[in-house]
Amino acid sequence: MKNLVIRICGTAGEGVISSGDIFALAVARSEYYVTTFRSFPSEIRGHGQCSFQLRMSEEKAYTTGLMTDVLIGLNEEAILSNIKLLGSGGILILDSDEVKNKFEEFSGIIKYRIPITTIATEKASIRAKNMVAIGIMAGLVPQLELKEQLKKDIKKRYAKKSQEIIDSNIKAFEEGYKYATENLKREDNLASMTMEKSGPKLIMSGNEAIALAAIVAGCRFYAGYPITPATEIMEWLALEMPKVNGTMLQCEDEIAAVTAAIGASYGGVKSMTATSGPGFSLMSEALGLASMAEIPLVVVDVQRGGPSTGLPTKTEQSDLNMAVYGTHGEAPKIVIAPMNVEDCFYQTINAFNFAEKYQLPVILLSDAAIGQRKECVDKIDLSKIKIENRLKHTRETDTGLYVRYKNTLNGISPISNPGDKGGAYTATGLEHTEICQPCSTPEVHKMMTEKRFKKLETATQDFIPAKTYGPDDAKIGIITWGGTTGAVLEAVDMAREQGYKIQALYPRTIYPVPNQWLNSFVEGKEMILVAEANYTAQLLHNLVYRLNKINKDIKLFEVLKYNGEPFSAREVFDKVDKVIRQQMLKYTTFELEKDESYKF
Amino acid sequence: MKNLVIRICGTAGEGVISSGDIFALAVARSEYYVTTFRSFPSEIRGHGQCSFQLRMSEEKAYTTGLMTDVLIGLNEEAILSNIKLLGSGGILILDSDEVKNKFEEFSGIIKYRIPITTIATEKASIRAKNMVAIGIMAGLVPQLELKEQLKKDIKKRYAKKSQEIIDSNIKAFEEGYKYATENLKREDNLASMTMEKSGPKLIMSGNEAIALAAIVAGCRFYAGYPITPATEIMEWLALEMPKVNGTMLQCEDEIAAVTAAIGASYGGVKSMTATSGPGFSLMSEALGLASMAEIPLVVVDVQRGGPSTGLPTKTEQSDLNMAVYGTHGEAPKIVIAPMNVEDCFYQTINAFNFAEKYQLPVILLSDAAIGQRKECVDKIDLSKIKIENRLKHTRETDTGLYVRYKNTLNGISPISNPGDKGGAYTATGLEHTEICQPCSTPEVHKMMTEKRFKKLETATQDFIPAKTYGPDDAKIGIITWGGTTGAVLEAVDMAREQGYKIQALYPRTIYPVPNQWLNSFVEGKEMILVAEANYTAQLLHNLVYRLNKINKDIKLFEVLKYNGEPFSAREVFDKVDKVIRQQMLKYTTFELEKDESYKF
Amino acid sequence: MEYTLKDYKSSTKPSWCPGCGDFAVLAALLTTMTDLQLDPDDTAIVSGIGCSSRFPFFTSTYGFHSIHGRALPVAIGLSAARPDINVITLGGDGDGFSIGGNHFIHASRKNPDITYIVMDNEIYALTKGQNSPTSHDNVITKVNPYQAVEERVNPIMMALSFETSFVARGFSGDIAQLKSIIRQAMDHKGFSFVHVLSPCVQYNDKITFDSIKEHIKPIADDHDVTDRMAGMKLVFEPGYYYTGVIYKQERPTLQEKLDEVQSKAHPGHPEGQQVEELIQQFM
Amino acid sequence: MEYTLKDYKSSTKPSWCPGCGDFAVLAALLTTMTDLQLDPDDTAIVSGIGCSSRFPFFTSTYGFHSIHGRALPVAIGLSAARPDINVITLGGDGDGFSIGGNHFIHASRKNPDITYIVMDNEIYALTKGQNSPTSHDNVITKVNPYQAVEERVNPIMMALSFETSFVARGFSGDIAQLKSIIRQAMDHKGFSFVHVLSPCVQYNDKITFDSIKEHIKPIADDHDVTDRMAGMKLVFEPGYYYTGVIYKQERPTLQEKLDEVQSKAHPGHPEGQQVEELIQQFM
Ligand SMILES: Cc1ncc(C[n+]2csc(CCOP(=O)(O)OP(=O)(O)O)c2C)c(N)n1
Ligand SMILES: Cc1ncc(C[n+]2csc(CCOP(=O)(O)OP(=O)(O)O)c2C)c(N)n1
Ligand code: SF4
Ligand code: SF4
Ligand SMILES: [Mg+2]
Ligand SMILES: [Mg+2]
Repeated sequence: MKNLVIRICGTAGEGVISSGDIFALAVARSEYYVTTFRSFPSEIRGHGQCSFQLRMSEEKAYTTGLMTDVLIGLNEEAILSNIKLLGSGGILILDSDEVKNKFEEFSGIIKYRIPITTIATEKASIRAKNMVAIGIMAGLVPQLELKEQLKKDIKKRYAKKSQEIIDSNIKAFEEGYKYATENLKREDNLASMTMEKSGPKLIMSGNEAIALAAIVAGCRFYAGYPITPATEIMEWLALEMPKVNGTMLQCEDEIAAVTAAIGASYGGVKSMTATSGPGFSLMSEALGLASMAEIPLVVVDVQRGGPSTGLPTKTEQSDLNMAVYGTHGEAPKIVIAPMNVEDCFYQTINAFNFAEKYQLPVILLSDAAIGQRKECVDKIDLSKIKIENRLKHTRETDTGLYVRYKNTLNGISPISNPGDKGGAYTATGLEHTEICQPCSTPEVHKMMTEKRFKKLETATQDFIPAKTYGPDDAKIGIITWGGTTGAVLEAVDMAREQGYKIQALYPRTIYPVPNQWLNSFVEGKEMILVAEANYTAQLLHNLVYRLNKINKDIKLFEVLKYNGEPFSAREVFDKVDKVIRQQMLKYTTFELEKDESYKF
Repeated sequence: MKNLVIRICGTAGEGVISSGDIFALAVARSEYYVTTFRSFPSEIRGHGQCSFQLRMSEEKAYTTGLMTDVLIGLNEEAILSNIKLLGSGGILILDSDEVKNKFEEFSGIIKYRIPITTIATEKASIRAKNMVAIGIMAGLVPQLELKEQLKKDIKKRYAKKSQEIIDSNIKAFEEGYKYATENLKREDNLASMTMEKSGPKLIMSGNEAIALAAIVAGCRFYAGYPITPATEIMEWLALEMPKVNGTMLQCEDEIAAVTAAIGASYGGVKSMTATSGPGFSLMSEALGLASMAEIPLVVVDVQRGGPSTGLPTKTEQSDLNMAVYGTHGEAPKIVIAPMNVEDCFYQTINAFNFAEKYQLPVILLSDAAIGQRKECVDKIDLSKIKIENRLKHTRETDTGLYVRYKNTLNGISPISNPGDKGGAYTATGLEHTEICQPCSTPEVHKMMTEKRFKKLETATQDFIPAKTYGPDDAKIGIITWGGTTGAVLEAVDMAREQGYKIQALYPRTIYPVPNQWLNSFVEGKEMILVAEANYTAQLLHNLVYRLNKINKDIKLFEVLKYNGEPFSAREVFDKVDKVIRQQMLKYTTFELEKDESYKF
Repeated sequence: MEYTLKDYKSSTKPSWCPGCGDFAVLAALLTTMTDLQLDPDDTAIVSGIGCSSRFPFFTSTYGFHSIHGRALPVAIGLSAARPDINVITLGGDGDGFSIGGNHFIHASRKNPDITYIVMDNEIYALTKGQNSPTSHDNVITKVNPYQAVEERVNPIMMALSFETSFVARGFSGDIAQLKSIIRQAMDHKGFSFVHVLSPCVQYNDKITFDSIKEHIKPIADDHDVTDRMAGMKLVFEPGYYYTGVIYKQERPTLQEKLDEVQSKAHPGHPEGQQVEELIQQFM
Repeated sequence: MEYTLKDYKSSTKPSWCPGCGDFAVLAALLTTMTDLQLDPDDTAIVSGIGCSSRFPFFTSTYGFHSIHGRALPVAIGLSAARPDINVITLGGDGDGFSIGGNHFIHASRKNPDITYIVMDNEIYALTKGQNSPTSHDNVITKVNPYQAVEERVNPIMMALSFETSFVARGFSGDIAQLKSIIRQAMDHKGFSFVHVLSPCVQYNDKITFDSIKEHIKPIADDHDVTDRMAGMKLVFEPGYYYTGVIYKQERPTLQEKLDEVQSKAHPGHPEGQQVEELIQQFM
């Protein structure tokens, strides 16, 4: 797959993130695939260093890539902390006005020293350094024809600013472009690189994908409270929900937000709220209410580093346990984790479908990295999207009564909405009989507990089966979820290049996980690794019993990262490689490096 | 063990519970062991039926017994729903004024028809029927010499009422006593029953035991919000805490309660809050703060039937997952579950010791049944109770600085309290460096996550090892926790009588469970059952991986009850028996009933 | 077809203690609904947790017995999503002024078109008698066995300071007035708050029908209900509880504002936009 | 030894944006602490989450940067358990009036001897600019792109209705007055609330130093600070923000009440009872 990875870095005030954003948009609109990653400090307003990486490619890529082909650095500190990401033959572009260091110790890379600050100040304004930078980026690969689209996107971005600012930015961009095309003595790989366009596509962030999908799924009520890194969902819906006659309500806190969503859903309107860790914890009691009163509800948790206030701008997959178990008593829920931006869209649709069909809360576990990064999404065909709605209420044929919590075979009871004639009932978080009377007898509590869990059992038949990636006859398996999936899939590819046969399993519904997904995957495997971005191996601990049960001899390993950064494919591969080697050492006495026998 | 089980039942307004309470107190004060169980409807004010069972015995008993020896019923409905608990030779005492049914179909029991209502109305007042009843109870066993103590306790109970009411109650009691001793033609087992006194002891409920232990452990700050069935902890402390110059603060909700407790503990004062499910869910976010900022804290959850508002007056062990996992991010905590009233006392002491020593939240999982029932507790020797305090802050020898979150070998850092000179620091729920600066770098987050979990590792060495009950060479093991423990231990005894060799393991610290406890228990076992009062087998799911890891061939079974009632020993035994028989069927072809081979 | 009182009653007999003040509120609300001829199927009663919050089980309308303190946000969500439904919210003093206090502030800001009735018995009754934010100093319970340590809140004064758009007080000892107040509250367009003094005969003997009678005063006819300051003056007067409508303000409701937002969001599309159009921006 | 300003400053440079209003509050508080010669080790500053709540990191006293909206209960717990510590609480308008609003009501009822400073920039700044309960209608943010749908809260009026025992308003454009107000607040025995108009230069251009200046009016000298109704009148006056001390009431603090409770609990034992004695009741 042809692809080009570019990283731009500098201090937070230098517009690094917005230049990356604009560039990514233009790449997508020029019909290449693009995926991005941004990293910035969690300070109030950045004094710190940020970076933005984007990968453009002919085919859809899972991650922003292992190494970067081009690194544009606006100051020395930024370059120093990123330069090791440049592969051999990579291109370093630096602002020669700001950076005196020649980076002699880094060989095998091409360095272009460009007076970015001078160009910006002389031709436009000191604030337009980032525009010069993207001009240079576009000018490195004029054959990819990004220039005109970039100009359009710059204009769009600053549409609300004065004409002067727009002109100045365009000028800076043009000058950067000109400088790159005219002044650089090109001896690098990019000079002649070509890339096929792959047709029109969408570009959006994970948070936007969730918000858009909610509307597509029929959600017409959203209540929320701002919190990093989930706020964009609320912001997007504030603008767009009213366009489709839906409601977005800002609440005083997350408890009000989730209970308002429950109230709206009780009213028959598909409802959602989104938050991150601290807000999710606050919703704990209300989630139990939705589960007990059987009210459909979608709750998005865009995970960030925890616990407590933790690391608001960093990513982590550490809320899985909370999502599954974070309510007192036994309150069935479904937990779904999208693997990337496009998946955010489709899994949100699933979340609503499950919530409506099974009348329970569905938790969508996204994360800061997916939520914030922009990625391409293939054109969405609305006609192909299946939307489920809650079971309409009916009366008993014999008695003519409506039995709201009827204990049916599959656990799903007919549900009425206020306004439905003859459907009046009182929803309650108390244990209740089938006809909604508070009741605490042993028989009723037992029956209703079983009924509520029966729905989960029924639901598993509806889940999109976990997918596999890699050869079926692999002896090494790797299971992963959510935001780590992309890195794992690329690591499987890397492993193949190294001669390892590895197969990955990546469920999107992560609770409950039906047995059959595990059965067929575990069969034939000798060891299974579970990769996730947390400390306590949460998914592994949720599956471990069953993995063992299927194959008592299976060897299980954790592949964990818990420093607030997402996994890269290289890191997954390195950990996998290490585990395999260690395992092999048990069976071999000779030097592994020199022996190929460990490659299945 | 000599013992006598009495059950009294009637409607909620008839004073059934208070008569049982008074009787139990008098039994304990007469130096017999006693344990009790009360069951009442969760209606606002009872129209429903209640019952109160008490068991007096020579030695400490684990439960209120399998069957009842005496059943006193004030109305027919109550008798009908309890009569099956009378063993053969059991005594039924009924109010002949109210109950016309002769219960002919129940044979093998002795029936005394006594005009309780008439006695009460004629000699005292209609409201004193319950006093007549306890008079009769005492009069059945005059040789046990309960009479004088009962009179004292009745006087005490009504001390705040008018002299008239006190006199009337005493009169009713005396009349009941007289009736039983003078008018009954006794041909029953009790007539000649004797019981050894076992010396002075205490009697209290689980909630009282926790409250008392908190004060013994050094707790001098409590903040709370009323909730059934935990309110008595707050009520007891409201009265008693100020006596030892401590503070009990009523808050506006559970979030305020737990954060106030965190504030007080930050201030260096040992602090606690207590609640039940819904309130516990609300505390979720704050628990993460205590874990992240490393503030010692004890949170009591007196579990009730869930989820949501659930079954406020019923019992369940369904908050274990919530206690362990119910916070976003990865927030180390310790979870302890007392097995009975006496254990409530000692485990609360442990909870404070762990919280202080390891600077983290400790969750004490009691339940409605333990919390509400009164039981004997052996005299408490304060001099034998070890109290731990938090590690004092110190300065670094080299730099003279105080490093609040120093990453020490065991994870425990020195902690200062406001007022400590040179100890000033800023506690925070943000990820932070060792010297409390907000920090979100990968290195720091990784290091501090590991540091916080290191404390858990260290703590496990401090735990009182899980105890076993039953023969070491048993092939069948049963693991249990909290309120189910008593029933399991009695079931082990029953099993022995039936010829089964079963060994029970009952940890009190239920998270984390150190490996060594499991290792030695699993060794030599062929099957392990895990008994708990919930639907999803929460403890089993937390241990299952390790049980399997220790012995891949081990057979694991759930023994569950989830109808809001506590397990009886009989139920545990029956389930165990069934599992064993089913298992055996796999290996035998002949009729099990007739074969003894399944008895290990 | 005309609805009669019994169309609003559920078959469940109220589980309240005989003599509980809440019966009067139930009676008044049932009559008001009958008077207004509300379709029971178009009406939803939302409550929190407490004796008073058991209310929805005793009517035949839609009901939501939610969780402690959260009746208001549940009701607001319902009402914002379903402006066609008549939403009534109710609960107790603990539910509304202790755990739920903040929602009262923010409901007032939002001004949803719902009526909120608080049955104030100055006690936590369902949990068997602990002092509440409205308990007087002389209410000594097991959680404050020595004395009270906190001041009472003044719900009416708070409501006035939150600019709640309709503020009234009733007494369950005076059903006729209560009906009239509830009627006016339900007629009001916006968030109407009715504070009902409603004794608990079981757990608070300090506030009884008799003791309340001594302290209430109906608001004089010449009181200007549109003057918030005049309302404040009434509550500042010591020793009395004024009953009747204290304050009333006409201002856009939450639903109206949300309608405005919708029409601003799709000026060219009276019916709203198609989902397809929203996708355009990502191209 | 005498403490100087620098004894209260931490070595951490404030991470606020240049020009942020909160610098003035920091300066005023540091000076006040110096003037009062508080021992930094006997002083604790408790905050919630927000730009303003970062405050404790910038002082050298004990500090507790807690969770969003919960500064008050944390501070009350601390202060009740450790009445010997000077407890100061602070945070933003979102922290204090949105998620934390209920604690403000109940802190006022409890009247703990702590000072509570809210830096009101009429915006959620840390989360990059969403409207807050105090935002004016003209604050259009990404969460209300079309218009505001809610009324603003009036923190001073709320405090007066909660009977907060000290109520004042300051402005970070007037450090001298702010110092004097904070000094009076800290001298006050009881719960003192200081509402500071403190612009955010990054996310709210509707409330700036200049725009605020136009609307503030220092309270006249003859204002009777003990007259709550007079305070109400000030806030009812439209168009202006009065600055200075609005209301002040002497009443027993929470700590005093808790002391009373303790002495009632062990009348015969001036030192309190022994734990052994408590056990007696179970025999
Ligand atoms: C989160 C939570 N905390 C506590 C409770 C326990 N609880 C139930 S009702 C109630 C107070 C009821 O008082 P009020 O609202 O005045 O109603 P009343 O019973 O007096 O009508 C409490 C504290 C609960 N159900 N949920
Ligand atoms: C439970 C929870 N919800 C949401 C957030 C996100 N959050 C952090 S600060 C903040 C608002 C800050 O506004 P304000 O209190 O006015 O402080 P400012 O930044 O304006 O000084 C929010 C919503 C959080 N940290 N915790
Ligand atoms: S306990 Fe009090 S509030 Fe509850 S039903 Fe009885 S009288 Fe009414
Ligand atoms: S964003 Fe606003 S409130 Fe925050 S530091 Fe900057 S100016 Fe101050
Ligand atoms: Mg009440
Ligand atoms: Mg603010």
